[in-house]
Amino acid sequence: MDRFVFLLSTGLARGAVLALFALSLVIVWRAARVVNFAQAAMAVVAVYAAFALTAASGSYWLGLAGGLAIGALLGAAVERGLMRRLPHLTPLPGMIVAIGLVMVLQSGLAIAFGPEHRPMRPPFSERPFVIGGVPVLSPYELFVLVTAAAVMGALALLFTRTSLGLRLRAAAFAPETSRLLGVRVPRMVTLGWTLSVATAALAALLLVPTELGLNPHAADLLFVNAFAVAVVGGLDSPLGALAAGIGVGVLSGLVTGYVSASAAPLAVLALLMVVLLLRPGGLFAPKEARRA
Amino acid sequence: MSTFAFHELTVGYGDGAPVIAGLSLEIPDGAVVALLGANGAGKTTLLRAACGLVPARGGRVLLDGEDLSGLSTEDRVRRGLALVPEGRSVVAELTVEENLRLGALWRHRGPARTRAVEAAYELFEPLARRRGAAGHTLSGGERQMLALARALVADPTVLLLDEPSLGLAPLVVSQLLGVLRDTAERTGLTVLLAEQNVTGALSVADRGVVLSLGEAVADRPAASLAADPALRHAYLGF
Amino acid sequence: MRLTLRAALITLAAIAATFGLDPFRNYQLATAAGVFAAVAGLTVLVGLTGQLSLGHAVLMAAGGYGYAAAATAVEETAPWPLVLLTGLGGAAAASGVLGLLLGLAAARLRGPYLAGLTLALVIALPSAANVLPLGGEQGRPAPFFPVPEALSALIAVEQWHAWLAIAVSAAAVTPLVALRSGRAGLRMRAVLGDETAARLSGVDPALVKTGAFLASAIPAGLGGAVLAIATQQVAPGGYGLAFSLLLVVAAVIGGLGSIGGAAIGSVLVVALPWLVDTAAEAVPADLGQRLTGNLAVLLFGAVVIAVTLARPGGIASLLTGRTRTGKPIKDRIPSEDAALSTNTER
Amino acid sequence: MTTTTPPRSAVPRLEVTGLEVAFGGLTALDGVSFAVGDGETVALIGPNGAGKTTVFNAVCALVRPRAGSVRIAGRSAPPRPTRLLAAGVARTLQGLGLFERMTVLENVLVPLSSLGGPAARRTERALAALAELGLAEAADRPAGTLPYPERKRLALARALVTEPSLLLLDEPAGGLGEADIAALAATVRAVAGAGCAVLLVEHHVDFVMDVADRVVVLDFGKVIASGEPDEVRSDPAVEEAYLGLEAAP
Repeated sequence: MDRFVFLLSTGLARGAVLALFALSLVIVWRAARVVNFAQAAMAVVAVYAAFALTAASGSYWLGLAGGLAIGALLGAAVERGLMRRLPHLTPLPGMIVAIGLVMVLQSGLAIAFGPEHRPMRPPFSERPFVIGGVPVLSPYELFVLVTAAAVMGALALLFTRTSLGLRLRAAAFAPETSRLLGVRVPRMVTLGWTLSVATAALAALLLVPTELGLNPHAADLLFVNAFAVAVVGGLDSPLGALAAGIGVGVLSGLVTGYVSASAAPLAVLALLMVVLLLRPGGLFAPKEARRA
Repeated sequence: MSTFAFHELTVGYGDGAPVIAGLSLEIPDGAVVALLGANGAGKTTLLRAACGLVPARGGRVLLDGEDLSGLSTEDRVRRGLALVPEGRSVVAELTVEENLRLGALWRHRGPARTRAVEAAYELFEPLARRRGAAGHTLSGGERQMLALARALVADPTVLLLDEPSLGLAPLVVSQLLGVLRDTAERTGLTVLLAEQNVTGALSVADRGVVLSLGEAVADRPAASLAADPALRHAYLGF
Repeated sequence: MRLTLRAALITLAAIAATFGLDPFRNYQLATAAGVFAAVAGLTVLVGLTGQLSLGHAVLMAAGGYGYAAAATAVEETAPWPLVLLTGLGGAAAASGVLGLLLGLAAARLRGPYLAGLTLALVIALPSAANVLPLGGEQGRPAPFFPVPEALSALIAVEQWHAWLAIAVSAAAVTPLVALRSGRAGLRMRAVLGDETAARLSGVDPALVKTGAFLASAIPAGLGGAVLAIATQQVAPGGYGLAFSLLLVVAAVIGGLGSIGGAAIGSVLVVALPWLVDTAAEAVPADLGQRLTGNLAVLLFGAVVIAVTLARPGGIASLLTGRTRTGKPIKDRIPSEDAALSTNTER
Repeated sequence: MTTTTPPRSAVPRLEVTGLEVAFGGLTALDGVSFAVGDGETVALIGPNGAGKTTVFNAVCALVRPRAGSVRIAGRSAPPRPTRLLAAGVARTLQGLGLFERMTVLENVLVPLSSLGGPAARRTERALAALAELGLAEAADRPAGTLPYPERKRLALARALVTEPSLLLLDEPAGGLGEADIAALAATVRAVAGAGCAVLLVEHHVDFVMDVADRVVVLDFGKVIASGEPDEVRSDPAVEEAYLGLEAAP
């Protein structure tokens, strides 16, 4: 039972990071109808920037802020420089360019910084609190949970309560109609990429200190799991990303704890298969018969 | 003086024959002009080209003497052009209120935006009762009403309407056209109304232009056009 | 049959070429032949049906495991040609079953979902190797084929394996070429062009997509068998994400849908990393170490981006001077049908 | 103008009875019934949005009707569009739906691809269908590069190549010039003359009056008039449907 509580609570923290990264995939999918396979590579570039900044300044927080800024800039640059220039009739060119980008960024990082894992120190202790003799969350995991919740809350407010959010949603749902209402849709697409990659960078920044260390491939598994989460939740559904993220985080935590670490990816694959075969649009896919 | 004009406008898709062939048309300030013609005559293409949704091969679109040709759709809208496209243009995922606010965003800020949205509810009473309803739950008539209200909320100088009566019940159509006529009279809005509902369009318009194979084949006062059996033949073929 | 004749000629030419290569080059040639079979399958799938698979490395691995299991089972009792054929049958069966499963999923899933599923498959391979009886990280051994006595005075073992590789790849790719230029290819391209029109023409998109995946998986599996022949083993480490992406790169660089392009792409993804790494040995050790294995990937990534931006037809279209995938002319007049098509597509 | 009554068999080639289709609460078709006999040409006309294309989609199993039946030669219409060809039904699409990147010949080969026999025989048939519509010269060009009138003819050739016994044409004359329309009318008459039942949706009224034996008028998803062209053109309900109503005072 103690072990269950421990696994559940760490699974929760892991799920929060997953949900955050999955949300970043949902944001860019809604904004640009692209599955950004380069999301992990781009996020890791931002983490390297944060790492360098922290090393130079001695401040974790300065590094965090710098990493987010680099992630945002990279998102905008990739949209303006590459994605905008592709034909949009099929999703294939976007996916292929994203794959090319993964290769360029990851090998570029490996050339620049070497392939070794660089340990990244978390700003808070990773020793779990013990409540009533049961180890639960560590301070760092608590920080991760709070940060992820705060950012997701802020994004929810941005999208539903502000006029910028209204523009972003309208541009995503109905680009042509939005242009007819004076919305600068290309700008909204760029902004979607910016927000998305910054969010992904944050998720990677929160994850890396709990892993082996910083490496060009540090976020690969996060991406794959988050992609599975986004697909299970429905690529169009932010709420689905949140729910599925927590669910998959807890599931893979429990499978790792009770079965083995190597069984976790298989569990995720099995879940993905089952959901896709039963509901090809994801669990939270909006109803199809909307267009009357 | 002329607020809105097409000058030698040519539009086509791909490498096919032009859909609009060197069309010139001047629409006086505050006029309501009905754009008539059978399916495929080029009505929709003309309106979409006016807004920059379809690139023109040649010619100009003029608003207040300014050539709009080089401008993006959103910039043309910000110069005062509004298009209510054919059917179903309501953003289905947004609520009625959000659709209206979206229309007002670039034009009004702060309290003025709220006032503009409220004014739209006054004009289209049925919408006020469905503020929080998602676009996809609206009936056809409510959608068309919302699309029109959303265009008017930005106080355009020229309003382009593409077949607002399409698929709507006769009673709804006549109400909608009534509101349109009253609004145009009250605000001095310039309107270009593409319709295949000839009688309805001519009953609100000052002038009618008949388009055939991308060219204007008749351009006369509405009353004289409505009475002309030649139009009836050109339009119906019998 | 002109196709069979042409295939035989190309195969003979490739076998003749092995006499001009040293043992290491022949080993590389065998690898390239295996990769070619997989890339040929992938390029037909992506180019003709528009379905992107990031998991062809796993299909190769499935073929490799199937080959190893079947060939090992009869290794002691049967003469070598029979061992080889049994192994190839095992490869085709294993990759075919997996491909059929993926194909059934592909018939239901839109592009990004399918790509994600195949991606998850690649990531799950090492775990599967541990959980299933596949020998874990060490993988499984595959039978070794020594040079037959009649030839042993003439050629080295690497050259002999290159021959086998070339023959197996030829046997895997030739039916694919026939398929591509025959009715099946016509139906695939019709589904890619317009699903509604295809259905009205009696072509079932779900059937075509499933079949295309199957037809693409078997050559990939045979390619995996070729790699197992050349290395005498199959292990999950060789079929990771990086390798799977290289297969996509080879298909894209060669021009999606083009078999000749797949050959060019396969040779490039085998030869270029080696060339780059050889060149990297010339620079100072520290930098050279970082460049090894990375510079080539960087170049491939850059080329894929450049090719997709500039010329969707890939390198093969440069050689033949035509674009296979030119931009379609969009001149549908907005109409009642356009609005309805969202309803009818499902 | 065709005035002779075509031969009628006892069972109509196409029989639509009480067809109802709804899209998310919106009723698109409401109790539509009509029939087309062998060798007969029936035109489905009506204002935009009246539901004409929806009738086609229901016949082709592209939309599922809420009620009513579609019978082809006395049997229920195939439940899946892929089985239409086997039932002798061919259809053109309003957006043409050409396979743009395939050659003209390949476009016409697609519907033949389900048939057995040697490939040369299929190519022969395809080339004959192209020659019939004056497209033989363009056989090796990608369909996407043809000018619009030839693209329309290609769509027609693709439908005719299987020698259907029921042909559905969605706006065959739309976007064509007078000479092309005259040629189209001749083709339609020839096809019907060979015994094929033809149902067409069309806005071009002159063309409709020229080729149709009977006209069915739809408005708001209902049949408001049907009969021979001369009867329909003098029907006041039709005039009202087309010309519309005045604005509310």
